[in-house]
Amino acid sequence: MSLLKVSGLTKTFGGVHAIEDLSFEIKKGTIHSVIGPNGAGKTTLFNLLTGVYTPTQGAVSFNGESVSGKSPHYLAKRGMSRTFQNLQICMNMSAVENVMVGRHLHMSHNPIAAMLRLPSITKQDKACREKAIELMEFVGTGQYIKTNADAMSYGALKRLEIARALAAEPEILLLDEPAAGLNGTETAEVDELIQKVADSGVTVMLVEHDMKLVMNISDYLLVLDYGKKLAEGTPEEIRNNPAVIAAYLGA
Amino acid sequence: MFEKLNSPRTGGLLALILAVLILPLFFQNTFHYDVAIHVAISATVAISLNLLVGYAGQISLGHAGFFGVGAYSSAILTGWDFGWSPITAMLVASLAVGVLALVVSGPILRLKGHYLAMATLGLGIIIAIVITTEDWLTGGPDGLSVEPLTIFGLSPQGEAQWYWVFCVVLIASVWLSLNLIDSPVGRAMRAVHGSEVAAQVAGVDTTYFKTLIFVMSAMFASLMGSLSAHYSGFVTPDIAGFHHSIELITMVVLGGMASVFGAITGAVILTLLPQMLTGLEDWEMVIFGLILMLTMIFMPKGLVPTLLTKFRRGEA
Amino acid sequence: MSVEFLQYLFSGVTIGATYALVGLGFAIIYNASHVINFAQGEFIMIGSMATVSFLAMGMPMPVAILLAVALAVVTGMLLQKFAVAPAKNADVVTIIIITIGASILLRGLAQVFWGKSFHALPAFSGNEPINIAGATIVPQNLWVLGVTLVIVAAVSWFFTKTIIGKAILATSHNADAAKLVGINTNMILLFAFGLSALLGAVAGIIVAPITTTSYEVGIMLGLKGFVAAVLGGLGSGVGAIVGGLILGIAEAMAAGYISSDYKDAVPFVIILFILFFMPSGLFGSRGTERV
Amino acid sequence: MLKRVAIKGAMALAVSAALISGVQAADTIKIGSFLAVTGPASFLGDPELKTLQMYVDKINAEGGLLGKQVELVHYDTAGNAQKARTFVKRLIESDNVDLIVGGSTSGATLAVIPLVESAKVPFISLAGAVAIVDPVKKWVFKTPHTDRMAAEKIFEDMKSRGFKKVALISGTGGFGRSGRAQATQVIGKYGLELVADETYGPKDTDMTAQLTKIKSTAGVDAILNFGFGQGPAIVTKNYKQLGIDLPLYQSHGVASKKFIELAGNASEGVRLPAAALLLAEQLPDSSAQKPVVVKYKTEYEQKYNSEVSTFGGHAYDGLMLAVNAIKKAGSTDKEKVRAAIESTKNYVGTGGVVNMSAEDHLGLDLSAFKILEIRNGDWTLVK
Repeated sequence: MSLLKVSGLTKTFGGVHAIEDLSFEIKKGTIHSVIGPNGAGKTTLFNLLTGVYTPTQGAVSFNGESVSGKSPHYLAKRGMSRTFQNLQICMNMSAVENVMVGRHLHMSHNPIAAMLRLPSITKQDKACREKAIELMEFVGTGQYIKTNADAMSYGALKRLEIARALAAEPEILLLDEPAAGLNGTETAEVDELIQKVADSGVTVMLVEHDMKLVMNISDYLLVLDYGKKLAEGTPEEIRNNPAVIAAYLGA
Repeated sequence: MFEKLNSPRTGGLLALILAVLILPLFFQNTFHYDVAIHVAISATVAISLNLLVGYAGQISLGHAGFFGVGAYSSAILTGWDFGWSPITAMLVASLAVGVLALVVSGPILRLKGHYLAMATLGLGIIIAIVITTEDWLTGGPDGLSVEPLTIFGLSPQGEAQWYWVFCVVLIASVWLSLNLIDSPVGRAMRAVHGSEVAAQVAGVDTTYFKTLIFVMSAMFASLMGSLSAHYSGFVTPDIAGFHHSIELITMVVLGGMASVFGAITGAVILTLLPQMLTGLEDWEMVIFGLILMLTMIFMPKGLVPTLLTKFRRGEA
Repeated sequence: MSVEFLQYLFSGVTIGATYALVGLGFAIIYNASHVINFAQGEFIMIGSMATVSFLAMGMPMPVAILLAVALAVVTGMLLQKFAVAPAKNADVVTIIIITIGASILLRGLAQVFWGKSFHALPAFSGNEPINIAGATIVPQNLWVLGVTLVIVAAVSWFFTKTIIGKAILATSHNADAAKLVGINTNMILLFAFGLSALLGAVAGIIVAPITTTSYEVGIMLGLKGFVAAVLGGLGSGVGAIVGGLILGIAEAMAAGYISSDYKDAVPFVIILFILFFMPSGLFGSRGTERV
Repeated sequence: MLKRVAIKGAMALAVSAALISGVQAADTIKIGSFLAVTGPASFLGDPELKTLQMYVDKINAEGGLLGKQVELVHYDTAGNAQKARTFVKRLIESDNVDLIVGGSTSGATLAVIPLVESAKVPFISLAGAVAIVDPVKKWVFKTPHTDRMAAEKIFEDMKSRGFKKVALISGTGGFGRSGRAQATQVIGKYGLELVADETYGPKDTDMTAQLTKIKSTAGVDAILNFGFGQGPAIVTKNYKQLGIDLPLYQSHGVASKKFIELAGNASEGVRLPAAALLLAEQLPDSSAQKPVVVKYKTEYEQKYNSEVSTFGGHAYDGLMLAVNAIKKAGSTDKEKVRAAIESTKNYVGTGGVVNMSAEDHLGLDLSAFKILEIRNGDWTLVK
């Protein structure tokens, strides 16, 4: 069954169509990649799916619930998590605290209890910290646990974002160019990491330029061009799709 | 053990308590107590303002307005027209300020950066103008005298007793703030500052948390306004004015944003400095402005965070 | 149109023109560096107080005015070079506090060297009231309007037609890109502060014969100028000018038709109201945040 | 780590506390003062401080008081009443002053009254509001004429000119607010009617709107402006600009040459109540005040090379009342000095002839005020 269903999705900025009449589905437990040339609307699509932007037209349903126009934190509550192409790390916090923010939905938000530091809070907080550390080790940033976020390298921050997104225990994880700006070794590590995440049962949606990485790990691909769907299918099908070849070679 | 002493919650709090206990040994007269009390009042307000500005990243240039509403509400409600008990008046005032903050927070907290600065500044100035103008209620520019404070039949007499009252309040607020910052609520708040969109996709209802901290910090300012009104026995519109707002935010920024002890340091400096500069007569403003500028130019993160980083680097 | 209305309008437009010039100063600096300069009001003070003091030294009026404007421009550039530039990566609030410190410093210096009393500049061309359809103005009102018009025209010509003006605009859009195409962005910032100081000083000088001046005159005018700039949408020159005029007229109308008690609150009520419904002011850009 | 910082902070605090406690001076008579030397009311505080400094120096040069030197301890309140409270505490507790002469604005004075009352320190205020001495407070005195007296004097003059309807415009600062309240209270006594009531902010730069409203109010016979600072000068200019031909009265808040300078020829014909000091040489030789005011005026203007104002005069009177009282008491015993001030009789000062009593801590009557008119850029006595 499909976890995420998009139909007729359209977003315009001042008359320009960034996404135009886009429909597709994502099945549970798959790795689904979105590819396309620069400006094809991939990040815009992510922003629409996660509620950062409001669609001009069309519908998004998640687990059978219509969620178009809902706020990001509502979608997060429903089990949607993401990373960003341009890092969105809280530089005013330590690395582990960034990941702990990711567990926000699983924590108590009573300010009075927090101010009084009631035992229930400290207990929960301790568990949260342990979980965050575990996740940092999982994504391979174990050595940065006490480091401030602003003292970490770009590659480490990319992985820290994934840890933060995983901390929410999402049903679907949207990764926006997780390998951008990384060198070969780092890319391979991220490749492995995504595979690990998918194996743990999380549906992954991926925007990526690195074709090798994409073809390697994706179950399905969606090809965008100028905000429209150009092609859709398994890596094998896409590789042989004449329209895709034309667009990529022609460009 | 040493690890714990190094943390702000244990070590910092202990040091603060120690300082509060030792300081009176140096006090020679009630004026010294008075200065210390002013430091404590400002520090407490600055800490709550720092939660909003330093931790949650929302500028407020109108916080003295809330302080003023608290002070004036207490003055008016405990006055002969109403004759309420100070504690009731204080709580009601703080609730009213909370409601006011809640009402305006909707539209105000959608704003960012300089627009937010402008809106809060405007709000503070409007409050000050209302207080100055409605003299049938507030005594106008000449101010209003305030009944003494009585809580459960007890009433602090003289500066020395008030000193302990305000120090207890200060220490309590330091403890509560440190707890809050290091909690899921506090992290959500700081995430709003670090990256609003990241916080949102992590499931943080940023509007709720911004509103929460804005309302809390306004209510806190109001409570301190009430207390300080009872202490000084007199309120004038100056306490709600633009200059007081600027003074409060300066304490936060000078001492160090996102640092509880920074707010205290800022309050100490901004309260003592004018007292120390009095001998300079006409040059007072020049020196004050210069100190403010130089500190911020060379330590843009504020005194405490900058010095801490220096020390840590030295240790490492 | 009743005589009263016309009178309120004249009064509002005159004071509004001052707010507009100060607001334009805010907008220019904001455009070039995304800094709100809380010391903007002090340029007004320096312009008018320096003119007063140069006149007292026996200089003729035009010389005194020129020197006063030059002094303000130099002050503005020094402020940029030694206070704002070193802190360019600091937090918004930190820079606000730096400029507040600068304004206290400048006010303090003015107080030490020029004293604390109020002064009036002589009117540029007499005080004989002029009657227009029953309402009266003094010739200085016309000076204020005329000079404001000329300056606004000159500034808009400057930004659209001259290389430096275009460079400032380019820097404001994207400082890194501007650097890449060879624009000396440091010079541009310096220039923006100088220009904005010039506007403030001129505003201060042309209204001083009407409003009197003292070392403290910058505080309120500076604040109102800030309101004007935000009302127009920060960074929009046209916005700042329209904003200033709206504020001035609204103040005068409020004093005339509603209550003079709350006249000073009017600009702030307007700005809150506008921001509640248009979070980026009247002419501000409403782009979607990029993530 | 943080602890170390905090301890350093505490030490710094302690050191500064020691610093501000001040060095306990040798055997001097200490006169404390807190004035608005900067800020919007600096035109009050500035001449007041200059006067105090000049005459304290003079007293010391002439051998001091009771054989001791006089020390003036002064703090600038910048017109902020909250600051005034802290400084008065400092004067009383830390500097141990024998008596206080100060408080430029009514707000600052009213705010510190509870402090001086409970500390039992004689305090001579230099501020205008009638509320300072009405009701009488045991330790508080004042030298300037009250705003109520100013209003009464003005209305007396209006009545004598046969006016009926008065338009009031006032500043929203402490002085204007208080003046407006007093004017509204006493106007009935003179059979006059208030037909317009406008206000302007202390930093306003244009009052044409308010004056236009007054201009279009029917039947106004005269306009009264209660305010100080640059406000009244702008009111006067705007009044001229609008071509209003009604008589304009200002309060005693403009009683300095600065007003004429700021308002220029618009001030011609403006009337105001003021102390004899402004007339000085113009006073008839029969006036008891003439030698006092001429002497003060000459000395002040020689030393500071700027025009004398009644505000400096209030400080002169305050200091002299204090000095006389200490002489009379023969000590600085606070109760004795207080009693001596209260028993002041026939002190001829710049503000008038002062006769204090237990019921009257001001000691001036309406005769202390003269109605002046500005003619040819100078004060002239209205006959």
